[in-house]
Order: sequence, then structure tokens, then C-alpha cells
Amino acid sequence: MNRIDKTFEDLRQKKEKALVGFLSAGDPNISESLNIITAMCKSGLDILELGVSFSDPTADGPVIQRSSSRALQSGVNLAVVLEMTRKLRMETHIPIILFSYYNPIHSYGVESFYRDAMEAGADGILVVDLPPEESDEMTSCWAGNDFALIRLIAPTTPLDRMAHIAKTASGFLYLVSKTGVTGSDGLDTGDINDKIESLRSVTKLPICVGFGISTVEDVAAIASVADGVVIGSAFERIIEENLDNPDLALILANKVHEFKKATKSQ
Amino acid sequence: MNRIDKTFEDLRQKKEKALVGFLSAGDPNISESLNIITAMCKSGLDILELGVSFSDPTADGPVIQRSSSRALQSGVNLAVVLEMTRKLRMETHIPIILFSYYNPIHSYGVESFYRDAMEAGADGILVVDLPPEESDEMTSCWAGNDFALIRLIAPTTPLDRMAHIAKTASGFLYLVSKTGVTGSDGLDTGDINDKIESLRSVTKLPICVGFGISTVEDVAAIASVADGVVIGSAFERIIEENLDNPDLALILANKVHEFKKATKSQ
Amino acid sequence: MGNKEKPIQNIKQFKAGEYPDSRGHFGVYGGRYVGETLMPALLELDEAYNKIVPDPGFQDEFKRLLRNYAGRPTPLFYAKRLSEHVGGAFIYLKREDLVHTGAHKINNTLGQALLARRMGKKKLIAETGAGQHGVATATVAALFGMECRVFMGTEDIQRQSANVQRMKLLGAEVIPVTSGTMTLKDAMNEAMRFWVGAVRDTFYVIGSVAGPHPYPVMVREFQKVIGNETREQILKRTGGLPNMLIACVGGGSNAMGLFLAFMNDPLEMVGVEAAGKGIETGKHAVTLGEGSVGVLHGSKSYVLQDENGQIQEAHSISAGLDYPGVGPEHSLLKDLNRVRYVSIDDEQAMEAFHALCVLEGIIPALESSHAVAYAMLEAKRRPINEIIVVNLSGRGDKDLGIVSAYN
Amino acid sequence: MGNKEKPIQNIKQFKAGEYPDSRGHFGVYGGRYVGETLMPALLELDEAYNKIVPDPGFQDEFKRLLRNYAGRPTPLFYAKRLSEHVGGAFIYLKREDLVHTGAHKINNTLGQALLARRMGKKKLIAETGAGQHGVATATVAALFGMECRVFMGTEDIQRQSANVQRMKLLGAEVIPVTSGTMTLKDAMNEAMRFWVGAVRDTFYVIGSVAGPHPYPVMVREFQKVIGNETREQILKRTGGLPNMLIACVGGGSNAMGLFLAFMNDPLEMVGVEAAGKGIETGKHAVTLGEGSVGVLHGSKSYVLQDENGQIQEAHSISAGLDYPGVGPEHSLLKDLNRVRYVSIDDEQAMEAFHALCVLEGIIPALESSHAVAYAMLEAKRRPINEIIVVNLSGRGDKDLGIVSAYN
Ligand SMILES: Cc1ncc(COP(=O)(O)O)c(C=O)c1O
Ligand SMILES: Cc1ncc(COP(=O)(O)O)c(C=O)c1O
Repeated sequence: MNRIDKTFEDLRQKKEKALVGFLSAGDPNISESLNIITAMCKSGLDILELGVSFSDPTADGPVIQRSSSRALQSGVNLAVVLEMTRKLRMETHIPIILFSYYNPIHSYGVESFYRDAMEAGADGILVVDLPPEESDEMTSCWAGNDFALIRLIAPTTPLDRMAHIAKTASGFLYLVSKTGVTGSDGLDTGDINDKIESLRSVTKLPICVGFGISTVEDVAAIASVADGVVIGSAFERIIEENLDNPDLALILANKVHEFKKATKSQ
Repeated sequence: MNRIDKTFEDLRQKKEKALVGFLSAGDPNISESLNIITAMCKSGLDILELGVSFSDPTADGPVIQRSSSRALQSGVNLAVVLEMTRKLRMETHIPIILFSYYNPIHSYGVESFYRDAMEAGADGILVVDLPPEESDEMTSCWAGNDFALIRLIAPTTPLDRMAHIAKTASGFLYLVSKTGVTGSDGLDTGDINDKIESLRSVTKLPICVGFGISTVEDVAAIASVADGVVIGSAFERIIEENLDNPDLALILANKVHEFKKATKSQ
Repeated sequence: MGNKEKPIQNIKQFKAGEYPDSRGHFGVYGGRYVGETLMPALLELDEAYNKIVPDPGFQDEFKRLLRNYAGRPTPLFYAKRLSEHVGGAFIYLKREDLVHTGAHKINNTLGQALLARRMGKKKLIAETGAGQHGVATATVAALFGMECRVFMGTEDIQRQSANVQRMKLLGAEVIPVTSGTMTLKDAMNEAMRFWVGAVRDTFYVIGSVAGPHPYPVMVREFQKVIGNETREQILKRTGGLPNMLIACVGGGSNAMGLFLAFMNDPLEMVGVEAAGKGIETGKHAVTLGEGSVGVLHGSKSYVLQDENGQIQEAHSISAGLDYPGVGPEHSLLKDLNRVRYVSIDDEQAMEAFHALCVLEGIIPALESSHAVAYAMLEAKRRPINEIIVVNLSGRGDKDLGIVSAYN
Repeated sequence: MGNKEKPIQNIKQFKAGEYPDSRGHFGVYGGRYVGETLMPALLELDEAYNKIVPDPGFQDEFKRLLRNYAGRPTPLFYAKRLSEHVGGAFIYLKREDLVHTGAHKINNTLGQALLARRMGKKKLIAETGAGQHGVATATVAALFGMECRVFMGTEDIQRQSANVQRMKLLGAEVIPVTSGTMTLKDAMNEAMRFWVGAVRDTFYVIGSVAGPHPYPVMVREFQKVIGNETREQILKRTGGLPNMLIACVGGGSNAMGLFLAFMNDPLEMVGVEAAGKGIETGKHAVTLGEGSVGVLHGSKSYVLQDENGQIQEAHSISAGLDYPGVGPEHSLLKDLNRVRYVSIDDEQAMEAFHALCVLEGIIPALESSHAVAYAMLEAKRRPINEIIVVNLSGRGDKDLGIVSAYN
């Protein structure tokens, strides 16, 4: 069983939900980023989404835009992120999902990417701007089921399309909680229940919910209905507010710990 | 015989040419203007052209534009100019020609103007922007030949038109020496001889030449071929340069004296 | 003292083309009131105009340029949202804002420059207020490879700086006029002065139906395409004539251009003058409404003047209407009651400007905004089956600075 | 690393209308590369586009607005003095500078806004670089009574301030974009972000043949009127086809608009990109000439990117060409050798700008000046009996500030 499936299986048995953490690889710089992420992985993170920064992140709000800028500034590119993955893989056993826009992957070459990502120990990929309609060009060279293709379900996705998307996804489904870019403030949990229910009617895959989740209460609320909770901007905001703080890794580790507790609380 | 005809008759006998002086009535102010003009009339001026200032003197260069502004500023209007004429008539016997754009006359009323100008002692009128084609509306109320209509001949006027203009003119003809507005610098006497010759071929009226005449040499040159020399801007420039000079009237009187000599020198 | 000549009253049967007479008189108005130096040039121009302009070769070239260069015909646009907003008659806009250079002025400058070329003149001069006529003259000068000088008051140079830059880019020399009120009237004074000195080889392109004969009739001739097109368009679109025509009146060329084709039709025509800060303040340009008969810039017409016949300063937020004179034919049309002349002040014009922006997506010239403002007033009190055609004489790009400065 | 996909070589028989496929692919280019939130909206748009746009009712209304509001057809003008100055082929100008708002952009925004209205959407958003597309969108929003937000980089807000004021006057909200290079690319990023959040009731009016399917085909559809008119006009005027078509390429909409109707004709087509300060300086916008295949703003096409797939900053004196992407169909046309893509730098464009001003009395947009500049080069080396048609995509009023600042 691959790492992702195993993680959800283990959690199910522990009656916990997955805490999924997104971070732009290389923010605020490459070595500090490795420190931070390692600390977070060891403090309760269940799944890591490792962001490959892109110059034109059209699906992201200001917090992740700034985080991407810092990462790019520090010299990150896809090759560097794969190298970081390799290092993280030596420190942690949690699933590492690469999170990218399509152009860096396209530029790297889809075949090289598949080979190198697998080799580095990544467990899957989520490409923000590569819908099922276009994704063959990336996946047609894939062999076997060891590399997961995580797909997004949006609040605007109708039921039949959900089913269609679910069919080509693997690992888990990422349910976007808001019509909006990442980090959009405020969370409306009411709607999410319905969406999860609909989605469950067409798939057996675990469902993780993300976008705009920033408080322990949010986490607890989502954890009560979904299989996982994705946190991104909330972590990035902490990085941004503590750029010169030597305890940054510790602060984030504590935050992970706090959030992780909330995924167990039901 | 009217004053204009008599003046030319007298000058012919003395073998002199007419010195015609133009001044904006009321420049730099009404009383000083009366002083200046009186002094000039007594220093050798043969004919006075008394300018009725207009807000939009399209045929005048900068010097007379500024002179008109000063005059208007000092409260001049056609009624005031007629009043000044009345006063000057008590000081001098030389012909007084009113020199105006048409609108002030039109506004005053052409019939009232004719009556009041005659009554004030004016000897004629030159309306800069009233060509023969339009002048009936002004002259149709005139009776007798005591009030002269001075007309302009321009360098652009062809011979047949000269003849036509001369036919409806009286007093003298004012030959414009330059294609340009008043005060345009420099004088080209070469052309003028030809023009005068042409003009003499179609009229018996005296011919006075004006526009751009400013030096004693100019005066002498013109006086050798024409029946009179008109000076305007050159006088106005002296006023402008001596606005605060208590000897202004004297300076102008001397200037007139100097010019007058040049009209006798052949 | 103020000479108010007796107006000719109530001539019911007005015949288009009956005026002017051969010497340019529209009733008692018009004529040629200029210094002798210019008279031969005006006679030459009149002769050339009468000989050259009716020539089919000239007409062909003129029409071809109007079509291929200026972009004619311009549309007649039904301003649905404006009409519904006002709630009354249908308002149609004749879109002169769409012609090359952005105002009706180009119709006329093309005509005059073509004539100048056929007369062998290679130098053009023009006066300008809003800068539109200056730009239109500089444009045709460039098109025909002629030299061009444009006289413009320094006050107008200030408030219409984009147009100044356009003229310079087009290769024209812009000559700042600092005399008098430093606006259109003085620019025209200065252009006439320059012309007096350069009359032999220079063609003076006057920008409105003003000035000495033959300008008023010539400019009308070159602008009449506006009304000809409009008449054809409205008949085709609605099967009938409009109930009213409305145009702003500065010198009056866009108004005459629209009106002429309809002169014998049973409909109302309205000319809109600029009331500036309000008639009662004295700061306005309501020449026909408040002026008296006088002579300015070579023709007899209504003018704004004091009791001594001195020309008064005009005021309007729109530089193109800021003129104390008006074309002589308008004076006749006023006296004949053939055209009704009304006024719209700065504030009303500004409101109409904004209304047209947000309701129709059209940024009108401030001049044209006066016509729109009056159309809004009229449309409101008229039944919904009536049609009002407004001459949208120009676009407002040139006015952005003024509009943003207006509080 | 730079992935240069193998171009499809030398397909001789190019069929217009063969591309894109039903999912918006022009060969390997195009497609829909967007987040899932937008996908349903794009599918809805595609369906609506396919259902509504071919409908005769829609076509009638669209054509009526193009005629009565935008001022179509625009003339095809023979630039005689420019041609003679260059001394070679005849240069004709398709006068898109004469349409309402001053650039071809209005053709497209009218089409999209009509579609939005029929889809029941009352809010429009748009990105803009030069401001022309923003103005054109604000314009149609006003015309149809819709809400409008325009995203614009602060750098462009600076250099195109007149257009910013125009949008505001038209009632649009201009949203300054301070991210990235603060130009068109970032404005488009920000518009897409906003759209993600407002996709249910908001119609995103994209300004060029770029973006995810169906935008490239839809914008081409709304712009093809340019070429349709041109083809008819040149056939009528000269009895034959031109030898060459030239258009500037930013996103590529004015070029596609001109080219489409001639796609199956035996003539050369040239797209002119902006070489900015010179290709060798790296400060340019020569996407097709110097870029490589990538994915930006929802479609696959040539892009300016570094070896890691990060998008690079583009540079051009003309804000409308200052874009590191290009419409996907152009990428295909390049690979097929159906269109030749060349480049013109800031200085050459500026020279052509001035040449057109003083020789023809036309102040072109700086974007269009790139096309004119290349036409001048080509005309010189071609025989006098050949004909070159240049798409004069817009007027230069918006560029006066830049031109005067350029030394
Ligand atoms: C757009 C526009 N409309 C109207 C006018 C007024 O002129 P006229 O009354 O001759 O049409 C001007 C003058 O500059 C103008 O630019
Ligand atoms: C006048 C003009 N031409 C051309 C362009 C470039 O766009 P496209 O390549 O889509 O025609 C623009 C863009 O703003 C423009 O304003």
C-alpha cells in the first residue's frame, strides 16, 4: 500500500483526521524551509503539500503570492524542490505531495518530472491549473499507481463533474471550501457538509478540505465531517510574521501540534 | 472748400507734402492725450487721424494694440472721442479724420455718428474694416460732400479695384505700403513708386502712404513720391516708452517737427 | 447706446439655399467687413470657391476623403438608456465624435484644404479654441503636405494641452496668443493679423460658419454632410422625420451642418449656447440670446458687446463655445424664428456629460454636452413617440483635464 | 532545461476554421489550464458561446451595435504620402483607430458583453494594459448598465493615465495591481484571482485571443469583422487581394481579426512583436520569436520564460504589447509557417509613429506603430504594384504622454 493510502488507513483506525500542511518550498529560504518543514512533519503533520513556486500564481491570494516570491527569491525551482523532497524523505515518512502550477512541470518536461519526483520520494502531485481535460499530457507517461494524482473539487463543480474528476483522481480529493483564491478569509462550514455529502456519493476516496482554514475551531469543524484538513496560508502567514525570529520552526511546530489536536477532538 | 482739400491745396503751393499723424484718442489717458495731440498739431502736423479704439483691432500690430488697450482702459469710447474732437477743434484748424473699426460706429448708430461727428468738427472718417462693398449702410444717410470718406488701397489691390475704390473715396487715398498690419517693421520704398504711379493713373485724389514708416529717412523717401506720409506706430511707440515722462508732449512735438522738415526737403 | 437692428419677423416660408446673396448677406447679416488688404483675397477665394467646389472632380475627391480618411458616414445612434433615464422622447445621437480627429471640424478642414490645394496655396493658418479645429487643420495639412500655423490663446493652450501636443506631433506650429482674453476670439484676431501679412500665399482655414463671406457659406457647404446623412438615416430607420434637432452653437458650424438638410422640413430646430456660470453672472457665451447686432471678425451678426461696441469676454467651461460672436446665418435664423436658441450652463453641461458617460458609454465633448443637456430637458417634456436628434459634435478626450478639475 | 516542443513543420494546406478542436486546442496549443473553480464557468461559457453567438438574433444585435454604436465599417485608407515617402509598395491602412473608444478592442467587448447579457451576468471584469481594453469594457458596461471592474498594473496606470480617467468617468472601478511587474500580465493574474472568487455572477471579458478556451476562438470570432471588411474593401477597390497583411501582436487579437478572412488566400501575413529596447538587451516582448512553449493564463502557447518555467518580464514602450504571452493560435500559425512573426523595437516604432503623424495626419497608437514600422521596411523592398494592408489597430491619443517623455 502506498504512503497516502496507508496514512488514511492508519488515521481511520485511530479515529483521527488528516492534518495536511501546505508550504512553499524554500520560504523564507531553502535551509530554513527544510528546518521548518522537518519540524512540522515531526510535530504531527499527517501529509505534506510541498509547494513549487510559480511566478504567476493565479489561484493564490496575497499570502501565498508573497510566500512564492520569497521562495523564488531564495533560488527555488522545480529541481531544487525535488532535491528538498529527497532530503525530507530522509527525515520523515509522511506522504509528500508536490503542489505546483503546470508551467514549471511542463518546462522541466513531464517525463523527467515523473521519473525524478518518484525517485526523490514524492508520493503524488497536485497541479492547480491542470484540469482532467488537459492532464493526459502529463500522466500518459505514468506507469503503475504509486504516484498519486490529487485533484481539486471546487464549490462550483457540479455533481456529474465531481464523479468524472473522482474517477481519474487517486490518493485523496481536495475539496476547495470557498469560491475564491487561497487564504480568502472566513470559512462557511454550512455549505461544506452538503458538498462533502455529494462528493461521498460519487467516490470512495478520502476527502480533504482546504482554503481559508486558519483557526483551531475551523479545523475542528472541518475535521468533524471531512477526512482531512488542509492548512496553507495560515502557516505562511506565521512565516511572514516571523521572518527574523530564530524560533520560527518551533512556533510552526507548536501550531501543527495545536491543529493536530483539533483533528482528534471528536 | 473743405479743410482737407484746402490743406492739400496749401501744401501743393508750398511744395510740401502732408504729414499725417495717427494717434489713439485717449492714450495714455484722456487729458494727457489732448495735451499731446494739441502740441503735435501746433508743431507741424498737417492732418490728424484720431483713432477710436476698439477691443479687437485685427488690422493693427502690437504697438497700436497696446495703445488701444491703454486708451480703452482710460475710459475712451466713441462719444468721448467726439468730445475730444470738439476740444481739439478749438485748438487747431488742421483736418481731423476719425479712424475707427466699424463696430463702435455701428453700435453708436450710423446716423447719430454722422450728425455728431460733423457737429464736433471732424472732417472725415476712415473705417478700417468697412470696404466699399459694405459701406453704403454707413454713408447712405450722408448729405453733401463736407464729410470725407477716406479709403484704403492695399498692396494687394488690383488696378481695376483701385479705380473702383477711388471713385467712392474723398479727401485723399490712404495707400498701405505693406501687406501686413500696422507697425510692421521695415519699409520697402521700391514697390511704392509703382503703386503710386498705378494709383495716379486712376485718380486725381491726393495719395498718402502709411504703415511701417518710422524714420526721418522713410519720411523723406515717401514724401518724394506721395502727397502725404502717415505716421502712427512710431508716435505710439514714443508714448509707450515715455508713459511717466512729464515731457512726453514736448518729445512728440519735437518728433513732429523733425518729420515735418523731411516732408519739405525735396 | 446699443444698436438693436429691427429683426425680420415671422417669415414663415424659409427657403434653404436662398441665403446668402452673392455678397454673403444673410438678410442684414454676414457680408465682408475686413481691411482692404484682405478684400482681394476674399474675392479670389469666393471666385475659386464658386468655380472649384461645385466641380464633380472636387466633389468626388472630397467625398472619397470623407469616406476613406475621415470615416464617414458616421452612425446615428439611438441612445436607449439615456432616453429611458429621461423618460420621454427618443434621443438619437449623430456620432460626429467618431470621425477622424474626434469632432465634426475635420469635414470642413478637408474641404478647405482641398480647395486651398486646387488654388495652389501651400500654407495654411487657423485659429482654434478647443483645439479641435486646430488639430483638424494640422491633420489635413499633414495629409496634403502643407505648412500649418495654428493660433491659440494661452488660456486655451492651458486647458486643452493634449490638443496642443497633437498639433505639434502633426507638424503644425502652434502660436500662443497672449492678447485680450487669450481665448478663441483673440486667436482669431491674431490669425487675421497674420493673414493680412501673408495673404498672398496663405490660405486661412476658418473653423466655423463665421468670418467674412464666403466662409459662412463655405463652411456650411462642407458641414452639410452631417444633416444629409442624418436625414437619410432617420428616414431609413424610422420611416419619418424627427420632431426636433438639437446642436450646440459656438460659431455654429456643427449646428448649420445638421440643420441645413432639414431647413424646409416641418420640425423644430434648437441651437444651444453656453450659459457659462449663468447668464445673470455675466460670465457666459449666450451671443444670440443676450447679445446685440454688431460686426466682429469680418461679418455682421449678433455679438456680445458693451454699450460702446467693445466686444465682451465670453465664458464657458467648453473652450469651443467660449466665443462672443456667432455665424451670421444663425442671426438670421433667430430673427426668422426658424431656429430657437436656448442656453445651458456649465453645471448642466457637466451633468449631461456624466450622464452620457455612464448611461451610454460615450464620453462627449463638453461642447456637445450642452446639446445633450438640452435634449434631456426637452425629451422629458415630450411624448415617447417623438424623436429628438442631437448632434454629438465631438468626443470628450480633449476635456478630461477640465472635467477632473471641475469640482 | 526549457521544453521546446517539436513544432509542426510546413503544413502547406492550412484550413481556416479547422482549429481549434472542440476543447480549444490549436494543434498542441490552447486548451484550458485553469483551477477547478473556473472550469465549470468555462464550460458554461463555451456552451453559451456555441449556442448563443451563432443565433441570428445575437448576430443581428451584434452587427447593429458594431454599425450604429462602434461606427463600423471602418475605412480602408490608401496612405499615399507614406507609400511615396517609403518608395515601394502601396500601403493601405485599416482604420480601426476610428471606432468608438479608439481601438479594435471595442469589437470584442461588444460581443462579450452581449453574450454576458444573454447569459444573465450583470457584472463584468477585465484586465487591461494600455487601457484600451479596459476603456472598451467600461464602455460596454455603461452601455448595457452593467457593473464593471478593471484590473490594471500600477505601472500602466502611470503611463496610461488618460485611459484610467476615461474608465472612471464611464463608471468602472479601476483596481490597481501592485504585484509582479505591475503590467498587463499581473493585471490578468489579478483579474483571474478575482474571477475565481466571483465566478458565479461575473463575466470575465478577456481582451485578446489569449486565455483559456473558449476565449481565443471567441475573441477571434468577434474581431474577424476587421478582416471581413478589409477583404471586401480591397477587392472592391483594387479588384484583387493584397500581397501582404501586417498587424502588431500583443495578445494577438487585432492580428487574428485581420488575418482570419484571408487564411486560405495566397498572400503573406506578418505579425509584428515588440522588440522593446532590443532583443539583445533582454528587454523585449518578442514572445513568438524568442519564447518557448509554456502555459500561462489558461492556455498553452509560446511564452517568455526562464529555464525553470518562471514567466519573464516583457518590455515595450507600448503598454498593449508589453506581455510575455501570446494567443495560442499564433503559436500554431508560427509553427505552420502560415504567418511570419517579426519584431520592431521602441525606436523604430517611434519613428513610424512620427512618420504617420506628419505624412498622413494620423496619430497612431504605439502598438499600431509597430505594424506601420514593419510595413515601411517591407514596402521599400517591394515593387510598386504590390499592396500591403496594415491594421491600424488604434489611435495614439492615449500615448501622448509617453511620446513626449521619449527623448
Ligand atoms: C466638439 C465641438 N463641438 C462644437 C464646437 C463649436 O463650434 P461650432 O459651433 O462651429 O460647431 C467645437 C469647437 O471647437 C467643438 O470642438
Ligand atoms: C491599439 C492597440 N493595438 C494592439 C493591441 C494589442 O492587442 P492585440 O494583440 O490583442 O491586438 C492593443 C492592446 O491594448 C491596443 O490597444
